[in-house]
Amino acid sequence: MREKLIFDYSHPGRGATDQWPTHAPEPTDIPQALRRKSAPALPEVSELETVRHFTRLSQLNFSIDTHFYPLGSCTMKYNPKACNQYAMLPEFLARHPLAPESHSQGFLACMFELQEMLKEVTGMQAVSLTPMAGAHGEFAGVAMIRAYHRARGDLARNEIIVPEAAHGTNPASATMCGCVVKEIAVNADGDVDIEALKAAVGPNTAGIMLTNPSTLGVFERRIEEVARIVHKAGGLLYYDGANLNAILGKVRPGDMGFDVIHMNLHKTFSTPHGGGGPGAGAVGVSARLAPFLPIPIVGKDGETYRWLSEADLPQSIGRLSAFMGNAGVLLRAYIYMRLLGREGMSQVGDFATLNANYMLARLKQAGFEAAYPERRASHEFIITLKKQARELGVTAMDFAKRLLDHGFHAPTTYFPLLVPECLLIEPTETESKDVLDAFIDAMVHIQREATEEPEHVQGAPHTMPVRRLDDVRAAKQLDLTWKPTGP
Amino acid sequence: MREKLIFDYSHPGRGATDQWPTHAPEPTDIPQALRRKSAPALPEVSELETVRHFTRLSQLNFSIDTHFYPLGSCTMKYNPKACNQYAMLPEFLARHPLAPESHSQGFLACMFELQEMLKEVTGMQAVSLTPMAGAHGEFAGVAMIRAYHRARGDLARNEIIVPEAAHGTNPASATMCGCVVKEIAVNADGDVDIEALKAAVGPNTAGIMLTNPSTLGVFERRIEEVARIVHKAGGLLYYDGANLNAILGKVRPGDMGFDVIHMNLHKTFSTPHGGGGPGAGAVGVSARLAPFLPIPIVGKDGETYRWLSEADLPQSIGRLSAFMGNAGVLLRAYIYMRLLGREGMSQVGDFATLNANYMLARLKQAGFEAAYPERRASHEFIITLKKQARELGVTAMDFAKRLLDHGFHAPTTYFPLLVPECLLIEPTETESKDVLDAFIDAMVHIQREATEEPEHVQGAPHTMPVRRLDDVRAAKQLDLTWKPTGP
Amino acid sequence: MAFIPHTEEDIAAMLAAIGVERIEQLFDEIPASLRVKSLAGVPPAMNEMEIGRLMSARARQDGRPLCFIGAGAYEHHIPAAVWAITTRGEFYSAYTPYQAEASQGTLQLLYEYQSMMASLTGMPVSNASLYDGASAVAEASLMAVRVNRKSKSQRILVPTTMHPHYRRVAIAAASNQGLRFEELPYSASDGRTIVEALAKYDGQDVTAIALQQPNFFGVLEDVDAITDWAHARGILVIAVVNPTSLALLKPPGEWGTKGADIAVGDGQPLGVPLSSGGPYFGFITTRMENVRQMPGRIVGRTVDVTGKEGFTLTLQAREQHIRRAKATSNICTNQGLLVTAATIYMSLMGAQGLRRVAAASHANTRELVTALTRIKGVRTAFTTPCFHESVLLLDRPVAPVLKSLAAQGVLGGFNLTEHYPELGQALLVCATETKTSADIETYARALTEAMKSAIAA
Amino acid sequence: MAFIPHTEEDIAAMLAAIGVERIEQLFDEIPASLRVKSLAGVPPAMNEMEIGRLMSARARQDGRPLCFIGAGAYEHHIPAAVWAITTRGEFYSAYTPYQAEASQGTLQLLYEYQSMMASLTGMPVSNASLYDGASAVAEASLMAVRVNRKSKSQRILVPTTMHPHYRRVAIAAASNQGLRFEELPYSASDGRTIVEALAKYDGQDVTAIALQQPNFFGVLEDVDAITDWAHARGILVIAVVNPTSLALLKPPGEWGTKGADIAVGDGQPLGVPLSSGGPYFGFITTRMENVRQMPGRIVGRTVDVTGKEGFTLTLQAREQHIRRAKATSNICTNQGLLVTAATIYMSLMGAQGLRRVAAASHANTRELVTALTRIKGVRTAFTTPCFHESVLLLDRPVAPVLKSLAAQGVLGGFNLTEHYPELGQALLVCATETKTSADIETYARALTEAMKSAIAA
Ligand SMILES: Cc1ncc(COP(=O)(O)O)c(C=O)c1O
Ligand SMILES: Cc1ncc(COP(=O)(O)O)c(C=O)c1O
Repeated sequence: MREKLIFDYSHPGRGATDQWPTHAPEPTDIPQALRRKSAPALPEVSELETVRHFTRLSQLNFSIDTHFYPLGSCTMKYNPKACNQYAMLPEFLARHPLAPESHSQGFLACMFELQEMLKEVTGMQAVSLTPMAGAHGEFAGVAMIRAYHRARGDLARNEIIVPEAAHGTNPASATMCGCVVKEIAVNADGDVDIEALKAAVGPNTAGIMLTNPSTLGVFERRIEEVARIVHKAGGLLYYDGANLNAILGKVRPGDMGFDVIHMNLHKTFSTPHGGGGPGAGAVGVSARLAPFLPIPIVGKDGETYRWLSEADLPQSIGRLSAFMGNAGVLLRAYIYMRLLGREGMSQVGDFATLNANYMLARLKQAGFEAAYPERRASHEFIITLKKQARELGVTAMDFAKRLLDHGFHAPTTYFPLLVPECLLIEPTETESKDVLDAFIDAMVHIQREATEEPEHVQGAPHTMPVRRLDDVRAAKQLDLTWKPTGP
Repeated sequence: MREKLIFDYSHPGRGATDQWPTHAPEPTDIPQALRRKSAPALPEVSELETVRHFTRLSQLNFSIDTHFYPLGSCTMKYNPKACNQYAMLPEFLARHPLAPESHSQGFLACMFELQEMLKEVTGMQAVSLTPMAGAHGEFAGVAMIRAYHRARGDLARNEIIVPEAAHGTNPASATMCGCVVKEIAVNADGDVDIEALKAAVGPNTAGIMLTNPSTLGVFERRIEEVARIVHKAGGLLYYDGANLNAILGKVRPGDMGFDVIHMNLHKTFSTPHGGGGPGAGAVGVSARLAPFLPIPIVGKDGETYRWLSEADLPQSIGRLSAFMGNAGVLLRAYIYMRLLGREGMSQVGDFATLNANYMLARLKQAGFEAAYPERRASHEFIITLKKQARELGVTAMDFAKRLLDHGFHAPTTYFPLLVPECLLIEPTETESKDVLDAFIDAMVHIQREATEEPEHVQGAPHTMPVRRLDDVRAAKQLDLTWKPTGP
Repeated sequence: MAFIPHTEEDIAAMLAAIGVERIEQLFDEIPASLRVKSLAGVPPAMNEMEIGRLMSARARQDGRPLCFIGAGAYEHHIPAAVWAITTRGEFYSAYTPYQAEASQGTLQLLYEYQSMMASLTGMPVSNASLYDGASAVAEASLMAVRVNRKSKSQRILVPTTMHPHYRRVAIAAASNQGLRFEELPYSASDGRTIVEALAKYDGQDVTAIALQQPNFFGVLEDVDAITDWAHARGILVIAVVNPTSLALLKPPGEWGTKGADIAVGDGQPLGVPLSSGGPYFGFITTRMENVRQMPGRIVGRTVDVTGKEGFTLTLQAREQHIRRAKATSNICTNQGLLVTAATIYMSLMGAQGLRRVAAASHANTRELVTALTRIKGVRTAFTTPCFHESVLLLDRPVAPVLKSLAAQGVLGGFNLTEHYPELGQALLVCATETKTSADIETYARALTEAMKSAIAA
Repeated sequence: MAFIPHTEEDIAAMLAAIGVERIEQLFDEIPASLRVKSLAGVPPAMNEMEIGRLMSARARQDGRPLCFIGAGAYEHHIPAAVWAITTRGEFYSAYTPYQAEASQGTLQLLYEYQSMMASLTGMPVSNASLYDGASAVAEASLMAVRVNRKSKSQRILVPTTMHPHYRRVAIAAASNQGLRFEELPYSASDGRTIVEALAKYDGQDVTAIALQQPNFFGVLEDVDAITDWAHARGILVIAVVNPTSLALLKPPGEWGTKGADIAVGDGQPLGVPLSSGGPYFGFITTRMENVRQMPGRIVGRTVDVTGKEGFTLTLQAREQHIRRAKATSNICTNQGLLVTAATIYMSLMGAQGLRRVAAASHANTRELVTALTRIKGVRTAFTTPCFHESVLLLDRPVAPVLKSLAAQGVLGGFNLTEHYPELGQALLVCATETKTSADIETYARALTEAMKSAIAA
């Protein structure tokens, strides 16, 4: 199965003319000097060619709807079709972001209630929905931390502490906020090294960014102590909500002592990942950070919902998007949360955790090495294949690629960086035991193959639309756009 | 790629609970004697399992959206996405068939205008939209012919003449109407044998059913003479509209002398084929048959649309469906016709015909044998592989299966029955020259392969989810339903 | 050119390959006198944006009234997943799976459908669909004539309590072949077919009896007694059933001692939107020994040349494309896409979910009847057990009451006075699981209003 | 349990394999004191049917007013094919194509997108998306600082005529890193940035200038002059553009003698619904020599081990997951699905279709302006050439006029008085190709009404 480029279908003069406005008079009032001289090289294709091309392309993807997708840290759970259907009602799609409140009460009611529900499940005091992804929420969070210190005249605090296991966006976001990043170690059991933390905090500490459960797939047990240390040093605690799914309904970041958090609604609240996005990275804060939240926020005056903006929140860190962020994603998260309701929330944590611990137990029994064998898994866990790499020359990457041949998307590979040859496996609560068993069988099968026929694993995948791709060449001989060949 | 049965995913107690009514009290007022004792064996699966299973199943299909599908006589043209989107507006989906006219004017306006447009493009005087497929329309048509003769006291007329090339539904529909079928021969050039026709008509002749262009892919040139002969004998002419695409905007059945016709809206007017249906087989009639049309029909009183029923059409052959037939299909056809408009109609005939004649010319040049080499192709044409079958042992079926490996759905095979080893090829107007060329290349390639490596063609397909299936076993060892194995 | 991809260059090259100069020449076999002069009656083309606006306006015009009409078409909740998958191009734009190897998706789905439908009706085999429930009754009647070789009469007994449209469709579709449909009377006091009235047919040649459960009034017939009566006399039993009800009610395969012989019905309640009456689909199931007399497509499981399991159309020798004038039916294109939706729907519902739909709909209709009969001048027609639909009697004409309700945005039910004048001012109402107590309250308030404005009979 | 497939049996077997008795035990590492007591603030679960009703009611509540607001979000016709394909599960429910071999669909699509976007902006390379147009301006500013190594000032000049929200987002996003944004004045008589005012910066260290074309007023800036002015002084040029306009207007790559250095904008007009402001997507393109300073994902074409062509994420060493604190940006999840829609949209439109959209929108806005300025008390603010958006001046307060229009079902435009008080009672209006002459008439009638009821200033 191959599919040529859309440009290869193109013929001068062809087009999906039905989609074009019939009446399109020349804009004679626009001076020639400001006009385009030659047309852009967009394809000239029929509607059928377009539909067929992109339908065929879609079939080249693995996705939740077609495959088990245990991509650690990404929470690839089922995206209910209802969320899409009802977020795409014609009126919602047509609503202009700057429509007056008279024509927005239905939409704003959803957003207000979403804010309220997110506050409740996280234990935070106020929420802004505007960040457009996790990293965007991190930016907002660190910016609020900075604004908080600044507002108190505490100008020196520009250091953000980050455990070495942290996701790359954490340090990158801190940098985006003009902070200096201090990485600290984690212990052999996966918890933050308390001594290292103590050594790291000081008068310049703006805050610490933590994921809990961490990206190592374990719960940070001494979180209360961490909070005490950081708070005592005058810093604030930032919670990276990427792993909220693990603890939904079990424990709340607000109760752990976090001052500011982001949630990845595209993970925990099951909005689609869309081949890379969009996400939504709503932020929640404790009372003392509430004045700094990014705008707009939805407020309620009596029975009327309205936008809160600069005038209402003069200390806000400001706007993060042209309008209010990824509204359509927020609608999907709202629908999902209402579908789950109070009861459903804690079942998410229960079963995400059950699935991960089951897989971990079974894989350990099958001889795989857990990175943290003494620990409970959270909603995900790490297997290290360093022995296989050393003894058989079969790496985590090889396992990952071979899993594709078995009809499973690979777990996250080589992250977190501190565990060698690792697979970070996150099954999510929406997968059945049958699927987990089949995945474990595939791992066992590949393990046997790695012993008996290592080249076959190293040469994987064998059944995908392409064999293993040359990444080095991709980066060296840059080919980033198709270019029309001369006439 | 294999996908297990949905029942293989089932586990007692599993279910897409979100879809179930929350409040479902026991119906204590229904006596036990009338109740079901044991639950039906429907699968017990989660929503994700359901979505994944059926999404994966879908990928095992060829379809217009993914493949060239030149299935002769079926007009597999592009089904515009707009037709689906706008026919599925929430209000249209929710409209009850028995809703009062006060809440139906929008829908009825579409239906009325559809009737008017169909009259115009066919040259008929009145139309009923109610038949649910071509064969259903044939039934309605023959029933009207019978009703007409009966109404005139002409009770002996119960013979329907059908050329041997006719589609199977023609004789079958005549039988359903209690008629006797008389098949007549066609000439070597594909036209009806006029002498045979003359011999066949008589005082028992109810009518003749003709497809024009015929299923042989040629236009019946002496249609006026045929009409004269049949009419003179007191019979009526029925037009099978399956091939209307060929002549849309070029010539109209009403002008050729037909008294009653059906149209396959799922062919000519591009409503989806849906893996077997639904279709819509609207019927059109000349003035003298109008009183017999099946009900309901949409009428217009001043500015108000309303249903015409028994009271308005006391001679009607009656109702053919519980309500008004495949309304949602009719909406799609309506949208399609409005998109094409007056100009678009005759372009359909032009380019469907151009595509067929181009393929025929190229295939002839490549050495393939046309069934009617001296004739123009209509929108489709026939290649006979009797030479390949005789000399190489490679049959039309083998070619068909090998085409699948090349990424093309096979043309219609072994129909019409009178041409040995035939492929009936209908490209439709929505396919580009590039696609036709690629198909022709594949045919040439298979022809070469048939000479050099016949087993490879005979063993095709090689790249489908299954290899060639055992039809004989399917019919002998009937396995028509999955059965739960004991507990 | 809408949907036509040809460039000028393409056209020139194609014409050259054919050896003509203009497309026009390709039509030179058509007598010139017949050529179309104009299609003035077809309006000029609209582009997609324009048709989108038009259709949206037309849809808005019809609005979203609160609907309590049943009468053979039921508003049930349809999971979003059903049509999201059903409209995938691979299902939507494929055709009948003639090329089995390239159609395994549709074929396997149909096999799964047949299995579900067989189990739901309690019969061993199912076909892959018929047009709709009404035409399925006609097909079943014709099939009964083929199956019941001992009977020569072609007489089919049909209770007056069967959907009046179904009865008319059966007559329109099957009387041309000589079938005669005779009506069985019902009791105006309990809404059921009078079992005792059957005695009249004792000793006569009757081919089959078609029995709807629940009947058109929602009332439950004594299917066991009638089935046993029929079988004792060599009369075949055709069950006409609502698939939702089968999650709760005795399936046709268990009617009486031996079970019905053929079961048919409309599949609309299984995930198919009301959509002005179609496309729906008809289902038909039967005993294994009758399978060769079934109309329509049938899918079977088989193996490929390597022994791998696969699915294919089977028993095609019954069908029109092989048997032509002698086929079991003329049906060719069926209602495949709706079967796709129904199969997904039944998977999501399972037996338990479907039972809850049935129970909830039934409970809501009871709640509705209770609420409405509190209104002066409104009472129930029958107290017989029923399923999810009920007949009310008004003390004033139904038609103006319905009109007044519609003006208030409530579609109050199906007016029975045309088809069943003997019942008086009777109204058939239905509240499926989609209706809330608030909706029922809305109806009750509107009816109170409507009764006021209408003049007592 | 919503979306959780576990049966009792599954749970028991799984707990046994783990060696615990209850799921609860799996949380035994969490300090007991921290455990959640209740989530009373979250309402009880709704089933899908119930949420469907709720959302339909909420949607109806907001209605479908006739919308003449632009201001950075434009209502264009979206072909039905766009979202029918975009929402296919394989696109919708996949993630970032980390496993290239199992993500060729998304990857090839992104490569095609990059190619189209590069060509549309007249630049050699594009990334795979940013969050939105506003944040893209911030990213471009940060990128400019990295690219323009000679400049140490981190000063970015931004015309007041740039979208006020874009300016605020840039400040919020980039000022923490020390960037300073300085506003360039515009002429209140022609709505354009005053080129002469740039002289003030001659000889100063300026990193970049960001220039929006058309500007927030719809007015066309003298991009050639400003670009050349900037380049002559070592100042980078960031073009902020509307992609629809580029079918008609000079692309950033051709601004001035050397072309802009970075082009950004919001992709919303390319097949993305208004949807209350998002999800949209930001685009960014640049010169090849700057590619290693670009933020976000980039897809490249390469070959597999057998030499077969394929696509993969490339230049990842720029990104946060490799470079962490030193990455070009913190962006990880981007707006992939919207890029999917835009790529399909651009394929259907082609250059010619997109040009027609631009021309039709422009013509409709002109028609609108003509119709509205016929009303007493309404005149145009500027006569400068503009593109598809225009500023009107009223002789009475805008706010109550808009309110009265809204009450008549017309969203009359964006009120400029808050952001541009110096213009007086100014209103920004837009009529895209989706508006008909009848719509414009409706607006004109409504405005006539609204002007009557509002008090003159
Ligand atoms: C632990 C962690 N933190 C932060 C992020 C960043 O979130 P996003 O991709 O939504 O920007 C991710 C997601 O990939 C993550 O896994
Ligand atoms: C020539 C011809 N006539 C009649 C029919 C029957 O139409 P339908 O399948 O819609 O019943 C067909 C379609 O297959 C056909 O090709």
